[in-house]
Amino acid sequence: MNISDGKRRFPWWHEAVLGVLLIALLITAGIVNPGFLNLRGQLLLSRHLWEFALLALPMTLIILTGGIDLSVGSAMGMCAVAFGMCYSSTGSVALSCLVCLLVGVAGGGVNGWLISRMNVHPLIVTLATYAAFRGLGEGLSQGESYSQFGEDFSEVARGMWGGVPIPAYLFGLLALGCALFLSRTPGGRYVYAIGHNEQAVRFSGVNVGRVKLLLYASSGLMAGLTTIIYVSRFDTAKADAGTGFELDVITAVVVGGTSIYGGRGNIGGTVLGLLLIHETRQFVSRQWQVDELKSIVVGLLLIGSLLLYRGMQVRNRE
Amino acid sequence: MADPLIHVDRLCKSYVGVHALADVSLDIRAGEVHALCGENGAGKSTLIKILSGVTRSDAGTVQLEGKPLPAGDVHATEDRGVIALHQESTVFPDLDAVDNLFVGCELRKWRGLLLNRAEMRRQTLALLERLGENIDPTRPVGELPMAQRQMVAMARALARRCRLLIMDEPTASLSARETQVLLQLVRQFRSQGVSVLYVSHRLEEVFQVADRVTVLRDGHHVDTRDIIDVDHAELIRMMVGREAAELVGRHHSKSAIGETVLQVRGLTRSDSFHDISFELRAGEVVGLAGLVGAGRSEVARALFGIDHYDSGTVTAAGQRLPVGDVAAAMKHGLALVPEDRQHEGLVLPMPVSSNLSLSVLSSLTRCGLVSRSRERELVQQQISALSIKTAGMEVAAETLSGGNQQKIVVGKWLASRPRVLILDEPTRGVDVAAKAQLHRLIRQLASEGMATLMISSELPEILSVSDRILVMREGQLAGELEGATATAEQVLALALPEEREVSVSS
Amino acid sequence: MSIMEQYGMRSNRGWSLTCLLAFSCLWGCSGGTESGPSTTSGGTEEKLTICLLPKIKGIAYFSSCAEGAREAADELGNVELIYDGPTDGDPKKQAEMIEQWTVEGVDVICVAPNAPDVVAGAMRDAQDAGIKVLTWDAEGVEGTRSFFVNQATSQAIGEGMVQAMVKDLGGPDVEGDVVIISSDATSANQNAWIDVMKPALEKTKLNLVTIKYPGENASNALADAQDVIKKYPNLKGIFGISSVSFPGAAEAVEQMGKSGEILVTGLSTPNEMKRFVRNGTVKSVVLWNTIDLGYLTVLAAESLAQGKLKPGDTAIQAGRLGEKPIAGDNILLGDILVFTADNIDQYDF
Amino acid sequence: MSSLTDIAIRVLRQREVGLLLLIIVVTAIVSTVDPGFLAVGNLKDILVRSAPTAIVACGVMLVVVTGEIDISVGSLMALLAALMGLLISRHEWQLSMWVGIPAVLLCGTLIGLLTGTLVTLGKVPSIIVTLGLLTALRGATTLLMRGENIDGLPEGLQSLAKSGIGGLPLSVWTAMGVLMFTGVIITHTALGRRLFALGSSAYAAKMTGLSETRLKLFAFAYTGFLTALATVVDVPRLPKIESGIGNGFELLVVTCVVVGGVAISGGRGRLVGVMLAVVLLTMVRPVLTFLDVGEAGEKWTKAIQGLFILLAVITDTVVSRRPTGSARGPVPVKPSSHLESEGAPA
Repeated sequence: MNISDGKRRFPWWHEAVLGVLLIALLITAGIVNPGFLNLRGQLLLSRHLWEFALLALPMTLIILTGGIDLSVGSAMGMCAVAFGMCYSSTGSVALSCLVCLLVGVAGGGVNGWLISRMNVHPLIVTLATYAAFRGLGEGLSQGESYSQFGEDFSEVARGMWGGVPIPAYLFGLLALGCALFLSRTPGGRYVYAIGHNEQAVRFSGVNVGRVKLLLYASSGLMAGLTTIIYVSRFDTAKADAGTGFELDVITAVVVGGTSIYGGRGNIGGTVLGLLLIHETRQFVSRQWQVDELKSIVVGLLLIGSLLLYRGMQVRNRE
Repeated sequence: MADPLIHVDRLCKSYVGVHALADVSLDIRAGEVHALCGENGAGKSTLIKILSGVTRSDAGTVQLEGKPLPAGDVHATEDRGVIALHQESTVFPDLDAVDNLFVGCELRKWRGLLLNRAEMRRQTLALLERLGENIDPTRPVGELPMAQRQMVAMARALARRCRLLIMDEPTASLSARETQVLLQLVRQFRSQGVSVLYVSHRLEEVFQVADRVTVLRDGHHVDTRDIIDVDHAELIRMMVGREAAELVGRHHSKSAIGETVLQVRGLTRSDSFHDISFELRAGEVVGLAGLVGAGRSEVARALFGIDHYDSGTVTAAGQRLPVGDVAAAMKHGLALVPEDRQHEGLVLPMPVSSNLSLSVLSSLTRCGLVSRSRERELVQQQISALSIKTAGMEVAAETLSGGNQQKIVVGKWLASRPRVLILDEPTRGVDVAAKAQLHRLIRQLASEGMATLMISSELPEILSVSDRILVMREGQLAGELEGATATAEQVLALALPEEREVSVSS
Repeated sequence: MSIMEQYGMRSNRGWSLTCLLAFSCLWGCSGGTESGPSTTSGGTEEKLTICLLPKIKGIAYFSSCAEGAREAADELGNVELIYDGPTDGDPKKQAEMIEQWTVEGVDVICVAPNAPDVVAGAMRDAQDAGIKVLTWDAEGVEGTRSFFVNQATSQAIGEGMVQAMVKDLGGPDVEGDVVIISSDATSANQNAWIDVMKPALEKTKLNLVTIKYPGENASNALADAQDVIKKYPNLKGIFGISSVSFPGAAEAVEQMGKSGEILVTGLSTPNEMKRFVRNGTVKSVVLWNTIDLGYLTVLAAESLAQGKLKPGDTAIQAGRLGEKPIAGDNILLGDILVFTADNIDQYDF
Repeated sequence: MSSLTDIAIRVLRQREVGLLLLIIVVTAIVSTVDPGFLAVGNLKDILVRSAPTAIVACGVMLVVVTGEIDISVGSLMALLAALMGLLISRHEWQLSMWVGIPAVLLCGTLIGLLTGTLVTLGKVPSIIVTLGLLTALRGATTLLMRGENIDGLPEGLQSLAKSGIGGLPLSVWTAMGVLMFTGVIITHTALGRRLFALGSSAYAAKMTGLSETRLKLFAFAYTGFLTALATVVDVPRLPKIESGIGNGFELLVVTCVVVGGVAISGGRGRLVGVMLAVVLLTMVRPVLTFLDVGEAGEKWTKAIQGLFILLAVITDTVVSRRPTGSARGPVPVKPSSHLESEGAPA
């Protein structure tokens, strides 16, 4: 019996749309303001992007399973405090980084445990830890800020290798890893399948709870890693680190075409979504120098892109 | 002959270029039970949706007593007395019985501003009493057993002036006893002058209750006959379009029974089953019969590690299985084809290939990555072995018919090369031809040495496929019968609770 | 088949196109009304681009500073002024704005650092890129700027508030409880002031019973003030040290009918607090002339860019303000002002 | 014989009972530390602070009941407050209160309708629509206010909001009215029952001919209207209108709805539970003040709030799992019989 692969409609239209929008934006921006397309400037300013970008990777995986993690920003606050407190008592950056990562994993683990073992809805769990993590950071540090971690450490985020910011390499590596994980490993397949039908995956002998636990823990780990970059970039560790990050990260993932209901989306889309939002913000702030416009435009971009996807999806099925 | 109650004239409907209905005409008389038969995909559901106002037809009309029914308007249709009970029981699980009965047609007071709750409650109680059901009207319906949910849905139809009741697979999740109660109700409706359009895959029911039968095939109207003019084989031929004698009858190609591969001892879970012990030997098919709610699926799920159990042991291939560990069960050769195909068996939007390889994915890896070629090979093999009809391995599983979907679920488990195959309602919602194929497959696997535990609510299926039959009653094993000699009466006698009436006459 | 088709969304053909169009409009219609700050040399004379970065954009304090800055820019004529800052006061966004301006190549960046450490890196980078960097309103980390337009240090502010409170309550011998209502527990400025206020209060007979952190939330600030008034019967004064908690505390005192019994003080522009000063809830409002601060900052920035202002200068010619002294690298605006019922009506900002 | 324990378990499983117990315990502890907590004035203050949350929670609850969510109410409140200030403040356009306030209410309703339209007709998930609005409306507010705070609202409105009628401010009366109205909608109107029905099973609702679009539009529009109402009655109580109004309000409201026992997947929930959650969460700040936790303790406020929610969520899971007896692992999933909202089979 001969079995074809079957007719597959063009599967990359999400990415295509994002790509077209991004190029249109860059061209428009380039015409309006030729200085905008300066590569060196773009690379310098890309420093604003990497923290969101890193957090967007595990967030993509989590949203693909139909979950959500509202607590990543707060987890950063907690991690930053852990970093600062550890540094101020030991003076060792390496040890502080380790502690920071561990605290992140622990926080993510708590989320994962509540979600997978206690069966509480991720939105509720992470809404609770959203408040709890930030509060824990504030309480432990008493609102104190820690700084002066040394020039070397600030190179981690501010330094450049070959004109490219160091975190970009990290992101590139991890994004590739995530993309490979999603497309080629059993774990990645489970992530998609859980997003569509968790029950069926459970019946297939997959330990769904463990997959989820690992995902949320890795989100926590990434919050820890991001905190290290954040602390390095601003030379400040304080409980308010990462305030509001969760919404920006979710926005990027969703604009990148990942379905909030799970099952659909990929890392490529997330990367494009991140770039689109980043460039839009930059363009808006260059063009009008009005901070509040950025939030308006990004908000509209979010709703608009989803409307666009819906429209295209309907057309695609016709 | 009296004027028909419903006159369906040349209905057409197509989805994405595929004809779901083509020129279907049909009369339903007042006070008759009219059965609608056809394989999956024959257009039954579409016809029902159009009749009940859920969707509009592309062409054609539906007339109720000579006046056209408004198209695509459930409210208006229901107001005219055409009420549908849809395939998936359409109750609101979080609402209580009163709300379930009256949502969409609430009784009101104060010029329609407020609900007349007292009256609705009174009527609900009266209706449920009429149905002979003792249902707590304050409990969310989702907490009720399946059969009672169905009753609530029926009561909902009774609550309105019902002229035509459309029942789409109403017994799909009911036990034999409950089915009889339901059929009795259908007769009761008829005696009150209500017409019933009865859709079912279970032909026994059709012969029991229907006055006339209409057969659809591939969206076309094949024929409408009085039920006394057709017999089983002919009806099947009309549905399938070919001689189907081979589809019925018992398979008893006694295969060689080997050593014990699964041993269950004293399995107990306080809220669902108690002290279950049995063994399964290589090469035999054991049927697990019983009423819905007797705890059969729960036992299967516990065996396989989906749910936990309190005490007892499960031993497979000489190894005791840990509690609640699906992976371990799989490692020791167990496989479970679950009851609910759409929710537990398949990831519908994902490709056929991913579904077939889902349970064995980790064995298809090379350096941690899924090997595409090995996956392809496996999938190709399963598709041809089970003759799954699909446009390709990359099309979404949801595009396949019910029977082919079920084959995917079976194929997915056969891919794990199990020694013990547990099948929970393997042919529910599957059309006649596919059902027969599945039955043949089960026997064939047995002859190759597979030990099979098959849960089924369809007695003919149990009787025709099993070597041995275990019967469960209220969470306990009530007895064991020899497959070759058992009769439906014996099985029922074991399955029915002792203290209750066995007869179903009202 | 999916639910989408059942809903019969037919007229979608044009939809996606419309959406696309809408997007391109959004980005495309930049409109030539306001050109970017890029150093375009087309035109009669080179314009200086001066960026004024407040701690928070959108609060009255900085809006009045911006007013003075615009006045200076108009007066000078050769200055293109950009006034922008984070609307939520996030210091990280301040840093990012500095970085963005650095890439754009503006001439002068005047920073009011909300958290000096956070913006230090960006300010150094800007200086390395040849951009003149000033701080105003608050001091930055050492070596990140050439001049500081200094209106008052945290020291002066903290002590000023404590002194005002002591004076209003009737002199150094008055005993009683006071509370501080701050912003978030992590707010850098407020924490710096609190660090000054605590020892200053210890020297008085006033007893600091607690510090509340209602965040930038007016309802919480009002609620916290009401609660402390009920909780501490011996309460004599409340320091409201954020733009939200000062009016919140005053409102609470007024609503509970304690005007005159419990005094409120803090930092604010006079217009914001006139109502409370007139009815006696607030006797003193501590601040400086914010309009002049913005004005002086822009003048200093322009002088610096033109080379008129060099390290080592001891004074600067500051337009309508006359000559202002420079101490080291601090350009001094003058002392803090204390607005009272007697003088508050003379100010309108 | 087990009926009594059955009843006991059923009573204890009610979220309302747990919340009420928690409120009583917390009150008891605080009032032993400082009896002043029970003073009439303080209880009144708690009531007044609960009012806006209670009003908006009534709307958001209905949205959640239909299976959607609204996280834009805080930003919407800020925008409407700014609008109200611009319209009727004596320093701005100085319109009459009788024109300005209806305009604000209308505007709130319209934005709610817009949200609902995007969700129902645009088919954009509500969490995304309202996330977008959360950002966009906040930006629009700042733009609208042009960096200035607005005061000078009409004296009449201010005094109604501050001292009110019969000893209680306008907001409390409004909250009571809204509460009663919403209660009647939920239990005594077809509309209310249909909202629950829709959330309980979208498939069954479709098969019953309920209009998902209309029901959801109502829920969102009602939320928009109530947000406007809360703005009108509560904001004049504040010293001035600034762009930060309603900061974090959306999360507070959603938290109240969730802690109050409304199922996030829709279909289940009771108004009483939500209201108790509103009171409980409003109590946290005054409780900490009256416990006199001191300066260091104050900095733990957020953590305590978070742990509170976490505790509520965990207790709930533990308690609600008890009846399934010895199930130690994941709660056994009932073989669900109704299709999820998407993909009704053809």
